[in-house]
Amino acid sequence: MTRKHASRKKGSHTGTVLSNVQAGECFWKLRLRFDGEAARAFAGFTPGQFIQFDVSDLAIPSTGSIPTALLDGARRNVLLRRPFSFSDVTADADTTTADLLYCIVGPASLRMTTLREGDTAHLIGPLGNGFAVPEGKQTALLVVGGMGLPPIRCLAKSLSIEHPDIETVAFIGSRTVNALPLEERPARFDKGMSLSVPTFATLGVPSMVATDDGSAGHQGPVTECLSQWLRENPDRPREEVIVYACGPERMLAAVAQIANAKEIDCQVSMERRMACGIGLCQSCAIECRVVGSDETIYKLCCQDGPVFDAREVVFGADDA
Amino acid sequence: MTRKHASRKKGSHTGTVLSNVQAGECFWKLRLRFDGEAARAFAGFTPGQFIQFDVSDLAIPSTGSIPTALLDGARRNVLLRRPFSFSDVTADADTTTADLLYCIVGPASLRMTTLREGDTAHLIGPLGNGFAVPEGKQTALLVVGGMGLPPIRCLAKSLSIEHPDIETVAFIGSRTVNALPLEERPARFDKGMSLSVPTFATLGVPSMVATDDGSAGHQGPVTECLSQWLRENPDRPREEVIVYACGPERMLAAVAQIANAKEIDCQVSMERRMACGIGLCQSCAIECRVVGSDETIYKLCCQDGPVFDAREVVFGADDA
Amino acid sequence: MAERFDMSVKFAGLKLANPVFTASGTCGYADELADFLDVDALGGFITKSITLKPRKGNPTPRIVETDAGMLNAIGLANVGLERFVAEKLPVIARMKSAVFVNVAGTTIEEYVAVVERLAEEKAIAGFELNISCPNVKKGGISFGTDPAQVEEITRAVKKACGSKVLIVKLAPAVTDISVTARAAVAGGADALSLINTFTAMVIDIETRRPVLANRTGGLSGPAIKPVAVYLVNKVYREVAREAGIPLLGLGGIRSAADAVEFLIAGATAVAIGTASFVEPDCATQVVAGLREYCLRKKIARLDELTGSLHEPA
Amino acid sequence: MAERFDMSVKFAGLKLANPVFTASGTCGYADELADFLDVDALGGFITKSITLKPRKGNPTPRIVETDAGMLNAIGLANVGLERFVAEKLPVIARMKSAVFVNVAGTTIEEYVAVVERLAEEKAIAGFELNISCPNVKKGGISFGTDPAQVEEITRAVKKACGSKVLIVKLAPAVTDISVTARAAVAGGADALSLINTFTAMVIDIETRRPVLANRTGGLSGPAIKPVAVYLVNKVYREVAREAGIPLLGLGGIRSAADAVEFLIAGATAVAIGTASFVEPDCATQVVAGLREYCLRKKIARLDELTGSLHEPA
Ligand SMILES: Cc1cc2nc3c(=O)[nH]c(=O)nc-3n(C[C@H](O)[C@H](O)[C@H](O)COP(=O)(O)OP(=O)(O)OC[C@H]3O[C@@H](n4cnc5c(N)ncnc54)[C@H](O)[C@@H]3O)c2cc1C
Ligand SMILES: Cc1cc2nc3c(=O)[nH]c(=O)nc-3n(C[C@H](O)[C@H](O)[C@H](O)COP(=O)(O)OP(=O)(O)OC[C@H]3O[C@@H](n4cnc5c(N)ncnc54)[C@H](O)[C@@H]3O)c2cc1C
Ligand SMILES: Cc1cc2nc3c(=O)[nH]c(=O)nc-3n(C[C@H](O)[C@H](O)[C@H](O)COP(=O)(O)O)c2cc1C
Ligand SMILES: Cc1cc2nc3c(=O)[nH]c(=O)nc-3n(C[C@H](O)[C@H](O)[C@H](O)COP(=O)(O)O)c2cc1C
Ligand code: FES
Ligand code: FES
Repeated sequence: MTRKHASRKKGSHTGTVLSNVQAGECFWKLRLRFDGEAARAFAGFTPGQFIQFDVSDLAIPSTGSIPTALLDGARRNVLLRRPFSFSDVTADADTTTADLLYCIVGPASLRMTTLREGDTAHLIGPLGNGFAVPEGKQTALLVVGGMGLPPIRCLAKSLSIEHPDIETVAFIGSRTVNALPLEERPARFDKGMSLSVPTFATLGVPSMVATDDGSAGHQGPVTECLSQWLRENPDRPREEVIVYACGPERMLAAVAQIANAKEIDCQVSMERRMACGIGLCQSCAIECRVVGSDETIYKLCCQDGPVFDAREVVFGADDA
Repeated sequence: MTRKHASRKKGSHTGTVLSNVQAGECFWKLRLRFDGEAARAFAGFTPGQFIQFDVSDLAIPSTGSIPTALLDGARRNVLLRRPFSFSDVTADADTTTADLLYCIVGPASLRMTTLREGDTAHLIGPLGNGFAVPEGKQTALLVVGGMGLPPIRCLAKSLSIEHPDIETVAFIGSRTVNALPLEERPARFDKGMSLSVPTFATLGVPSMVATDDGSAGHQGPVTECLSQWLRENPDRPREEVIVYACGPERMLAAVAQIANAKEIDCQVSMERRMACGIGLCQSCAIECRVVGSDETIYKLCCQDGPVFDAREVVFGADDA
Repeated sequence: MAERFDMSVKFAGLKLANPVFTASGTCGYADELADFLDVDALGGFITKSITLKPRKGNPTPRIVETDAGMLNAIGLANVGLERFVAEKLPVIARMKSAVFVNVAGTTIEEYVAVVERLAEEKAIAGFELNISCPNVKKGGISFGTDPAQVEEITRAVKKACGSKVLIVKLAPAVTDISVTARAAVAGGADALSLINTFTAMVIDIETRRPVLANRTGGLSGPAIKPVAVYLVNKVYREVAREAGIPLLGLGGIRSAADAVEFLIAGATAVAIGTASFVEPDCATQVVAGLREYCLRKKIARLDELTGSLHEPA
Repeated sequence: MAERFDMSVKFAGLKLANPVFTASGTCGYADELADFLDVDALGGFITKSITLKPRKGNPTPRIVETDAGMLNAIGLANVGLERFVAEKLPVIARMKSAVFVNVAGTTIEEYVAVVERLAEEKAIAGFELNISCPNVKKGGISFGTDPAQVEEITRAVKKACGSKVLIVKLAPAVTDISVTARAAVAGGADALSLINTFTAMVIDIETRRPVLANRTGGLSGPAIKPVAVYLVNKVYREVAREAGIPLLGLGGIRSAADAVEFLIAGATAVAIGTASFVEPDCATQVVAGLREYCLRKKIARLDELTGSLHEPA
């Protein structure tokens, strides 16, 4: 049923840093250019796929620019690559440009801030299975939790280009408004569905914001907005609707519950700590239901995912 | 007898990178500026003293700029600080400027090449005991082996300023001419003692070069030049002459033998792998003779040295 | 580097194209690395641990990074013997490198059952006995630390494995690894591999919980390399050289230089584990680097290196 | 951070200003760190190992760096008991932190002789028994791995040390560290410190020689931290908690976060070793960081942390 159109061949590639700037209170934006074979590899990047970034050779920024909370952990040596999504991929004739939005949470992301224009980025990708658009969908509901935004932004763009017929709306949730990786922050956030969030509005996608602390939009979990929208739009045939979600596992679980209860298709992008990202180490297990059985099995987030059908995932197994 | 005029108080300091350039085939030159307390601390820097440089937070340069021989070791994480001398220290009213000449031999020195103007350098110093100028000396013979040049260059400058009365000449040895950290390479090297090497000539110090492969100056060990000079200058009262040497331990041993045989004072700057540089770890042991005994004891290169009286050192104990 | 150089080594009677393996649990079952390297260019390939019944493995988080290392507590997740034979063996049969099936279990009978089933399979060159996995609750680690049990299980498995090569993988965290090495040799091991991981723990100081769902995990990666080199040299000098048993050295190898250290210490072959996660083609890079080292140092045959450690000056 | 917070801890009957020590062999005899930190601001200070007779130690190279760690083979270089008493004790007498003399030797009699001589010295709070140094040829490591010997030497020294606190330092490279821990407790240890270094080796592939003149050395630094945390937790759960014996945790600590991990795992106090080489004021930085952690997490007293590890979610 689902048509997962991922690039199949994984590869080790280099990109050139075009820019790397702090783009908001909580996040940075890294823009990469790929040439030659890498450009071709990433031209086929599907929203929801990811890359494994090797940042072990980067410098630690000077103490003054390290958030206090990270000071103690900042000096840890980085050994493993780190998984990241792209929030935007643009393929031209010979080059492909990709944007990576990242939050500073530990030694790897901290080191990434030292990348400068012209530097070389070492990454493996495209990896995993991205979001798929099953036949017959008329409405796509995008649900974002905090740093879950990048792949959803990437999907929104792809939908707007490849499926202009599908009505797409976004629900954007976060602890507080500044924890959202929005490059352009609107002067004010509407309470309801509107074109006030430029990240999505420029793609023609209306959105609704929810924050735990009420600092923007609806105060409360983003799932309340999703439920409300479904209540207010009872006429859409359920089989023509699909929910796409990325964010903290707790949010994904709530989204899945809502979708499952209404028998709406739902794809969630999962996260796990990954050692390899390419199916070698089994570190990224996701507990999944087996159809017609009480048993569960572990699938691999990096290989079977990171995008899963919400019905199969047993949420809450990973508390990281 | 010897007047060791080292700054006694060790400290943790930061410097600002003024420049960092490849200055010759085999070496780089890092210029640092110290302000405030650090400026005062390093204003009292004695030639032969050293610093412990923390480069653990620096990036690994891109693969293309790593010498093939170092590729395998280059990714090793750097934990410990590294000892370096200064080749020049200039103290102004409020700031002190210091030059550090370094060879790329492993992960730490490789990382140092990524320092750029404006970066902060973290170092501990001044450490150890530098060269001392005993009363009554009229002639100073400086002997350099390869990367032993920096402290000897620093000493030559200090002698030229503080002891203009002392006749100073330099003997510069090396495997091959390009292994010498000479910033300005003369068009041609004279065979004998001359002012052809700008590094010393600008200080008014004549010099003589010897290379193992004959690529410059005398072909053969630099100690042959030293011996020859002593033969050709038999009239100097031995107690008015002093030899200062820095270079590979084998060379120092040969220099010491020559000086001891002629009962000429000789100070050698020793090297050991150092974990701390400040007398905590005992890693930097130098086997020393005990006056009036067949016994030997271990002194600490970082604390009792790195400059030792050549008579006390038992050479050849460390083959690193 | 167009110079020709014979990279082959003899390992427990097998002629291997080169002395570089991928390590169990870090390269999948068969051709998972194929996008990144030519699996046939490896000297040896060791499957992830296979158990008699399928194992789901531990809950997540299963890994956490540490300084120059990582902990894993995968818990021997694997498809089990039956599916391994049905799905993976056909792929393995097409591989040119010597394939060793790593076998794990909680009782001797389980080990023997797996080995018996596979002993006649042409596709595989031999077995590696995992008696040292720190991440399973029953059995596992205990086999690997008690010399009597090491000998017993080795003997039982050796009987079952027919003409196939039997490698016994040693646990590093024992008082004297030569004792377990001797026990494995007494039990009939054709080769020894060392080292497996060290049990270790990372605590999240915000939640005061272990980061890994399994509490503890096995430490691997560059952090453990100097200990692994020491242990390989110790077993080589005290057991393997005399017994004529080859060693497969591993633990933190990520470059040809690292591999050479293990060979000099006494290994006949080496395996790449954690490093494949960072550079998936690490193993073939190591093969290339070994060739260059031998040419540069004018070493005629790789086995000259094995155990060639000189004493300090 | 002007908030007041009582950092004191009770350690084997002593009241320490805070739970942060400097580790033996990494902070000299007494005030070597004085240029960089206020030695009196440390909770405890452990001297480098003192032996009955002076020891020159091993030839150089005595150290080599590894990934996130270093090997040392100092060989217990020290001035010997006599000069220690004459030259170092007077300095120690002026220090305010609890000073422990680390004692090493090759026979039980040597240990006892050193302890007897110092047992009445007011300047010192107690002793740390180094029965686990991997870098001396005779004695040393063997004491630390054989439980019977651990008990015997502990008992003999305990008898000699009068009212002073006796810490026994455990070797990590044993099959079951709880066995040696129990032996030390049975012998009368007032506290246990762990871990000492792991024996390891680095080979220079150009010369094919070990880099260290002593062939092997002890691995310390961040590389070993996760193993040390695990071992502290193991000894805490299996031995120390029940016996009411405090643990001094060390191995790779370089930040307050690292120190907190050890406390949660079961340590009552922690020691900074290798990290002092990189940041000479690391120990006082850790004291400050611990205070901030406790304030931020609203922890009333440091001993609440000890052994407070929750099980995984
Ligand atoms: C498929 C995928 C796509 C991702 N895309 C993005 C992205 O576009 N932008 C972005 O900022 N981040 C993204 N992440 C998360 C990113 O990988 C981590 O933030 C990064 O690895 C942190 O590395 P660090 O060294 O900075 O911090 P670490 O010290 O490694 O981690 C800091 C904290 O984050 C948690 N953590 C780390 N990695 C993971 C993980 N994989 N899953 C769950 N928790 C984790 C840990 O609990 C840890 O305490 C993605 C993760 C996955 C699996
Ligand atoms: C007092 C003192 C002053 C120094 N001044 C200078 C200087 O002005 N310029 C300069 O280029 N270098 C100087 N050095 C040497 C410098 O410390 C080393 O080159 C540096 O530590 C190498 O670090 P690395 O990580 O790049 O290489 P590593 O991998 O640490 O070392 C590369 C090789 O060099 C050898 N080596 C490393 N450190 C030492 C040491 N301390 N003694 C002997 N052999 C060693 C080892 O055998 C190793 O194989 C000095 C050393 C000392 C002790
Ligand atoms: C994620 C992971 C999974 C592993 N799984 C196994 C396994 O199933 N069986 C086994 O014998 N060893 C297993 N190992 C241990 C490795 O084979 C190897 O002994 C160890 O990691 C040390 O080598 P390294 O430092 O090169 O990784 C595993 C290691 C890792 C990191
Ligand atoms: C250079 C050096 C010298 C040491 N000397 C001693 C010693 O004399 N006695 C002792 O008991 N431990 C000695 N140790 C071990 C340390 O006290 C400590 O147990 C070990 O280094 C682990 O802690 P760390 O990782 O914080 O360094 C030494 C360690 C180093 C690095
Ligand atoms: S991250 Fe290694 S298998 Fe998924
Ligand atoms: S380098 Fe540590 S004592 Fe000299």
